[in-house]
Amino acid sequence: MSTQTTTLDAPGAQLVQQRIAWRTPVIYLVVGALAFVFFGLLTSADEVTRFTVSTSRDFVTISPFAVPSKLVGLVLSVAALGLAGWATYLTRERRKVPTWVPITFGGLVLLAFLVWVMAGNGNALPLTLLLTGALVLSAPLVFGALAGLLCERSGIINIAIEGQLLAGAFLAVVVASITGNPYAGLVAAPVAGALVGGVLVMFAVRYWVDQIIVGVVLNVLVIGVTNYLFSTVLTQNPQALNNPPRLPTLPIPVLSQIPVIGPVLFNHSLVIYLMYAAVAVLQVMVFRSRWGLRMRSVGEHPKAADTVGIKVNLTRVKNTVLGGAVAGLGGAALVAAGLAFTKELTSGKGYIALAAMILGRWSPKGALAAALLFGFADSLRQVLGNLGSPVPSQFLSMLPYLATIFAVAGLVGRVRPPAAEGKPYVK
Amino acid sequence: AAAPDEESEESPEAGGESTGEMVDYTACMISDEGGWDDASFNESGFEGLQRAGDELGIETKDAESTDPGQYASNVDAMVQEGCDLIIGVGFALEDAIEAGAQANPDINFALIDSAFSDTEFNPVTYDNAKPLLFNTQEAAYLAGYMAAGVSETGTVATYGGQPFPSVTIFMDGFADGVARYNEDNGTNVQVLGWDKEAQNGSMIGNFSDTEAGRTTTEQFIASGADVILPVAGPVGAGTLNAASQAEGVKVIWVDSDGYLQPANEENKDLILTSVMKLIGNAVFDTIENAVNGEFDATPYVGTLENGGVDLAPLHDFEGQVDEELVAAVDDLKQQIISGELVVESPSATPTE
Amino acid sequence: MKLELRGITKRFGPLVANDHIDLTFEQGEIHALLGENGAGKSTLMNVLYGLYDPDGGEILVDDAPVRFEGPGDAMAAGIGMVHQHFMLIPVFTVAENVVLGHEPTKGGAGIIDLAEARRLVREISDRFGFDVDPDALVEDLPVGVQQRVEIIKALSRDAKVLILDEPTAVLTPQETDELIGIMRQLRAAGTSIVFITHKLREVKAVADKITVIRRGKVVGTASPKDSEAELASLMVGRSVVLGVDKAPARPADVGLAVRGLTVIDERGARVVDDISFEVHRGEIVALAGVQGNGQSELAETLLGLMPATGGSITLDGAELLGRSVDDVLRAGVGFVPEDRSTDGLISTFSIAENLILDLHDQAPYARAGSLSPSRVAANAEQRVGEFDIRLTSVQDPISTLSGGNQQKVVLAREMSRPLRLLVASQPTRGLDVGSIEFVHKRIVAERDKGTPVLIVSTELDEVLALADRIAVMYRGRIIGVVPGGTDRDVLGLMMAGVPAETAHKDAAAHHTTLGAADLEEQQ
Amino acid sequence: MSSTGTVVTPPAEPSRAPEDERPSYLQQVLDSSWMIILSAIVIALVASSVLIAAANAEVQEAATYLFARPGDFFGAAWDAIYSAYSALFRGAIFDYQADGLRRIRPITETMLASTPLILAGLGLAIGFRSGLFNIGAQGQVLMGGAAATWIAITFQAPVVVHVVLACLAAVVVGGLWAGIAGFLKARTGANEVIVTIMLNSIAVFLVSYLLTTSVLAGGGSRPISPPVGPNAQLPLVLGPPFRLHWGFIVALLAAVGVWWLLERSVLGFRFRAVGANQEAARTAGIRVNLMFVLVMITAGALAGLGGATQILGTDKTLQASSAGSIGFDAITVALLGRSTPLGTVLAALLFGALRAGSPLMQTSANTPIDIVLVIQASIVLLIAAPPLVRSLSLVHGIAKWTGRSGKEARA
Ligand SMILES: Nc1ncnc2c1ncn2[C@@H]1O[C@H](COP(=O)(O)OP(=O)(O)OP(=O)(O)O)[C@@H](O)[C@H]1O
Ligand SMILES: Nc1ncnc2c1ncn2[C@@H]1O[C@H](COP(=O)(O)OP(=O)(O)OP(=O)(O)O)[C@@H](O)[C@H]1O
Ligand SMILES: [Mg+2]
Ligand SMILES: [Mg+2]
Repeated sequence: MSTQTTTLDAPGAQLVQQRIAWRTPVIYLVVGALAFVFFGLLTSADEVTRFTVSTSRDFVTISPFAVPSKLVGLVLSVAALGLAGWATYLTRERRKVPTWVPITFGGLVLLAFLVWVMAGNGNALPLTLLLTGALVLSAPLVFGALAGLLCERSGIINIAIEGQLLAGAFLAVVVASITGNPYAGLVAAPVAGALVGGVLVMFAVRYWVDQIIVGVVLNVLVIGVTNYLFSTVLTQNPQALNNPPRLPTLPIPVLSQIPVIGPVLFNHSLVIYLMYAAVAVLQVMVFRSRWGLRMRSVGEHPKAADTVGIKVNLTRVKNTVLGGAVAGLGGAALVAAGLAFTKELTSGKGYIALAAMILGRWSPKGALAAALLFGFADSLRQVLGNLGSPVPSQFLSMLPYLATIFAVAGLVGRVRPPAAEGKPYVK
Repeated sequence: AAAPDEESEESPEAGGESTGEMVDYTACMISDEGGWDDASFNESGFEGLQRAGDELGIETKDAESTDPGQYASNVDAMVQEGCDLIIGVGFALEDAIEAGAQANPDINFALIDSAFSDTEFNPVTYDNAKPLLFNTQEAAYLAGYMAAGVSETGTVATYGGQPFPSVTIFMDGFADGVARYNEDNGTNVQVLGWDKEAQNGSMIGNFSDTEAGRTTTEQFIASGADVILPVAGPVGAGTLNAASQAEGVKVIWVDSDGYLQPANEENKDLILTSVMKLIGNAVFDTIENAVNGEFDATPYVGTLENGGVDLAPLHDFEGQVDEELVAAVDDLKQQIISGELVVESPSATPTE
Repeated sequence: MKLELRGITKRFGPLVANDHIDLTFEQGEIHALLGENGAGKSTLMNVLYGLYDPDGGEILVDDAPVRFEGPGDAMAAGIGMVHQHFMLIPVFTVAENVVLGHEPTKGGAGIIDLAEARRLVREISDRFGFDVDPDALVEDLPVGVQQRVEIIKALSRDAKVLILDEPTAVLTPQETDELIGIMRQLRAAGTSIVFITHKLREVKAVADKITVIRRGKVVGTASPKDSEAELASLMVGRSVVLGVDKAPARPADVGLAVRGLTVIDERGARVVDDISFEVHRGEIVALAGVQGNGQSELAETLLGLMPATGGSITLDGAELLGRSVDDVLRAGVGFVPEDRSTDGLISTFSIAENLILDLHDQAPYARAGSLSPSRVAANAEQRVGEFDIRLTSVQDPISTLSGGNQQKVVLAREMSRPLRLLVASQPTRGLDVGSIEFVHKRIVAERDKGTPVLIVSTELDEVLALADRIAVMYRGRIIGVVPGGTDRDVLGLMMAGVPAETAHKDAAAHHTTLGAADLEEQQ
Repeated sequence: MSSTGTVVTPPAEPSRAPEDERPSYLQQVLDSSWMIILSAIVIALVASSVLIAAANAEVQEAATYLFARPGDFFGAAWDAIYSAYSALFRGAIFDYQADGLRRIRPITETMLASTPLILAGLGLAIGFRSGLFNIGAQGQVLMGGAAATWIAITFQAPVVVHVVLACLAAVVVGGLWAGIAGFLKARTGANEVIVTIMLNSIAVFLVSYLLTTSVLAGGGSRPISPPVGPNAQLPLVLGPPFRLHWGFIVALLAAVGVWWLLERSVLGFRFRAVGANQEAARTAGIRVNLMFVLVMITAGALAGLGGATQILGTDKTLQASSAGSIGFDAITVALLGRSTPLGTVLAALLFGALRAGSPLMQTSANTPIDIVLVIQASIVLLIAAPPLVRSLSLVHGIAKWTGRSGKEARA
């Protein structure tokens, strides 16, 4: 610390070398070795793995191809092991391991896994669709996690994400059906989410009700209300009330024509682009803007914020309502393909979003990464279930949840929530 | 153990044409966790109950269950409310209905999709409890044959909500139907999403996540499937949605005729046919018999023969499907009805 | 700006913390508030700053009544406050903390202009000779530096009235000296300052006017020229002996022996670097040093909270290193942590529970895994009487106690059982003179019972009052061991890293304000 | 989110005491907590009656000619509301329409429904008091229920022994399942909220899978276990027609045990210390990481036992969905009970009553089950918000009015 007293000169001499953090390289090495044995050595030599990379709708079509499973498995896992070795070397030399290393390593191991699991399968693995599926499935989770972090960063625990997603999806469907305009639904969804957020924060701030109670109860309330409206109103006239048009796909010129990346990232409806924008904007605003600074101060130490004239409760109200609105958008994303409303169609996604928020350490880009991890595992489980795998479907269904536990225990570790979350501010 | 004969003599007369006039009879129904709007067997059963209420002039009561803990209390509430006939929907209600039947010998019971058995899984019967069963696999077999014949890509697909017997019975019949087509025509049409041998395949994991149904279907389509059978209640809407975005992909609906459902109006032209399981009719018939004092506890088994299960009309695909194929399907139907061909599924309830 | 309080009353349940207080703060004047722990000083200031709503009375700014709905209003009226408990956000940087609430922005989107914020921090630091890194995270800073951040924060808003609630409790003599300089500078510029402290020496050095509060009431005013003893007795309501009457130590055999101790923290810094010293039975050794020179780590390692990388710590010949905290406590070590609120107390627990925090599994409080609430309460009543802890009920949460009384709870707990070693960090931080007198007597009594005592303190008054020997720590090493009663300025220089002999020479040349005052008093 | 564990008890009222210092007698009565709860329930029922009326077919019909014959509308509304709430009362407390012993059966049904909620709620309460936010009761209940079922259907043992063994298995498996989250938190710092949410889903899939194998399905082909034999069932407390079984007594004993653990035991002192301030707990010689594991194991054991009572006492068979919403309701139950054992028991009884009353509300009053959910939610929200209830209640209005007039009189 260069901030001792004025009489001290800057220290530094006694700063010995950083203790080496062996955990990460060890994980790389173990995973790499396992990949080498299972995805390489133990694969039978005369099997092939088939891939399709593009769909007929793509600009550049690449025809399906097959690769020898064992050889490719070996090559990929050896490459991964190499990277792991290099990362170990860098760690020992106390040099920083560049960010692309874990990403590439993960990619290699994953590919090796796919080659292994599809070895000998008569069907080809639709690679592009696997990734598109991951993105689309994670979109509601991303919005949900962003909503959660907006609330929690200001000190309000938002367990009601599930209810906000559901309310958003409901209103989006109804409004889009009545107006016949999918964009009207996209505008309406945040209103529903914000309303739920408003109730949450009213009870939390005005009546000091435990925020978790309010959240859990609001979920029940929204389920009850939407179920009721669905049964009594929507089913009476599904044509007019529960028949939303599809949000049109808007391919981004040029970008959408890049092979693989184009269809995966740049050939979506507006709601996915809104997701990109929301993550990018919030990442900047939460950490760099006046609004973000004040929001975080209120979530960390409300009394300190109060002593510099920040209106603690007002800040919480505003952010929770905004968060609710963002979650509402997530509901819209869930039905963006023009899906009709069905009872409890969020099926627990709000809770997964909550986990993604924590896994992402209450930061927008972290939330994106965590949601993508879950979405990818979910997409992969679908693909494997569809194409036939020896693993019982129940175990495939566990995949996303196991992957999340692995991520939080193995890669992320201790996370620190906003210090004042869940505590009502009473002077 | 059939219903005692004396009962019919004692019961009051309730004529066939009873529209409007009130009859002193209460028929009651309890859903499983799906609830009445499950776009599946609860909904079909409930329609039967409502029809009975309208047409027979009887009183009806219903209770939805949200979890297994409520089955017994719902049966009890029905008994308290003076129901004459209590119908449970789904195998999950077996124990609750069974206990109710034992405790209330003067009330009639019925159970959809399951027979009664004891702890050792030996079938048991009760004089006042009637199982309503369906050989769904028979109709699904025809659908599989039809799907294989219609497929241009040589790949068809199916997925379920959860691996329940009432779900996989569709998938078993479907897979066998496709295999039969391959056998008859020397083709190699593939079924994605279900392996009958291993009893394992593609499952959404619930009956509510339409979006997952949509993405699953997209993946099937990407893998070349062009006829898809979703067996997951409302999740099927996701399949219709995905099919509407692809060229030449057809959907086979389940439970009721999907072409006629208002919710499917937009995409009904994609519905090739439906594997119908006419629970509503079975429920209505059971209630009607009971009202007329003709309740009997012998299991009702819906088959192609008695129309309890069936393949829906082709509607818009009429004339588009190869006539030979239609003829072959009709022929198979006759074979099944005659007993010449037996379609098996481990999920079918054995009835002697 | 002139600020006037009229009839301010504030109650907490049955307790009247401020009882019809009338006070006037004139422009350009340093007004000291004195009062024992729990007298109601902080409460009064919180009312003035808009944090508490008074139950009665009014505030006048330049003779016009005002009503503060919250601190925002108070700030707008030109009042700034440095709180007794820091109002800093630990995960923010210094610059972020300083500009919070009045952030400079650039562009339309409200993005904070960090360059401007840093410039602001630097400008104020330079003006007052602070050395604070605007980009350091506050939680990584030693408490002394955090205090400066608080002051910078208050100054950055150009307050016309500045309230300083015990700002010097965590400062070194040099730092205190600087602060006094700053206060004078501000006074010259027309700022009024309300200065709360327990250190009479400081009051005498800087205050223009002194008001004494006792049990929520103003009991009188005093002049800076009055002697410390006069001030003290006015404050406490009885005469106080300043400075401890202690017999010379009669050291027996070695109790605590630390040999070659080295500690490396998580960041890889060698925070304790090959340290060796001994504390004899019946002797008080003080570890003096500027905060952040490894004393806290040394104390934590003694208790088993931090692992050591090398060396040994023996107590009466038995090794302590490698044993669990529980074991060390059971071996008879009494431990007063330097930060009572995070390490010493559980704020939501009752006072009675806090009084047995590290004894909860021992007889007579626990038998066969079961606690006896009546014995816990009886113990509490006894300690409360013994240590004169001011409270309403021992079953109240400890968070309702004033800062000083909380500290007494920790001391009462640690000193109330048979000890074989007492390690106390900043034992009298925040205590009033009366309480300090009492605590010091207790510590000396502990020594006289034959217990080795290790005092870790940045407070030279305390070191001088208690220590039989003084070890000065600098950057993880002991730079020298000098006898108790060594000149204040010499110690100050040693704490800045100057070896003992050089320090003796230098000290004669430049005296600090307080050091000079000391010498004056001695003459 | 560990910081959320310490349940914030809202302070009595903001300290903006009005000028008149002594609250009127009416206000004092109103401030007593049972009055608050009573008012909360009344207000929630009044609020929900709007929905009940709106959901009723006759009311909807009468509404179409509301202006022509408003009497019809209000009559129908009154009938709908009256029949719904009388059904709730008859289903949950006392059935005045039944004969003989059956009249008091509803209250025993309420106790029955509250049994797993008490046990799971107690487990969660321990977690909350120890600073751990365990969302995993759902999975722990299911795993406990599955373990009990496995013992019950796989082994033979004499009366008493069999059911005790089955319950023990539930305690162990529930404890271990929750212990995973505690262990991962202690070892790697993994946030328990994430891990327990994930473990909930994993438990459902694991049990679904086991229900397709002979482990839990016996020899059946359906994903449902065979009924547990008489030896393994929890015995009835009162005998037929009452379904109330010994699980309820066990739950009450567990509540006493948890009270002792939290308030009177050394271990509980450590749990609470860790929950309130980890640093201070560590300095006081408490092994914080060990406490995390122990807290989770205790919580899981209680939730697992709750699952066992549900299967061995109430349901008799196991399905993947047997946990219903017990685990999630238990979160509300524990928090509503302020994480104290007595509060948890009372809150669980409230939930049990709403649950026990819902079948009759559906069958007798035609109230849709979804409305029952809404009623539940509003009652809970209002009970949790005393200030809101105070400001809404009629008595408050009167108190304010009399207070004011009294002051005027004094002036
Ligand atoms: N929030 C509170 N609730 C209840 N009592 C309180 C609260 N805050 C302070 N008190 C009580 O009010 C009295 C005055 O406390 P205050 O903090 O003003 O004392 P102080 O003069 O600043 O003491 P110290 O020198 O120890 O800081 C004490 O008895 C304290 O216990
Ligand atoms: N990141 C760092 N780089 C260089 N030196 C460091 C760093 N962190 C700590 N040090 C040094 O390690 C020693 C101990 O630091 P630390 O701030 O932990 O002290 P401390 O005694 O615990 O202070 P406090 O009383 O604030 O807790 C100091 O000498 C400090 O200069
Ligand atoms: Mg104070
Ligand atoms: Mg430190």
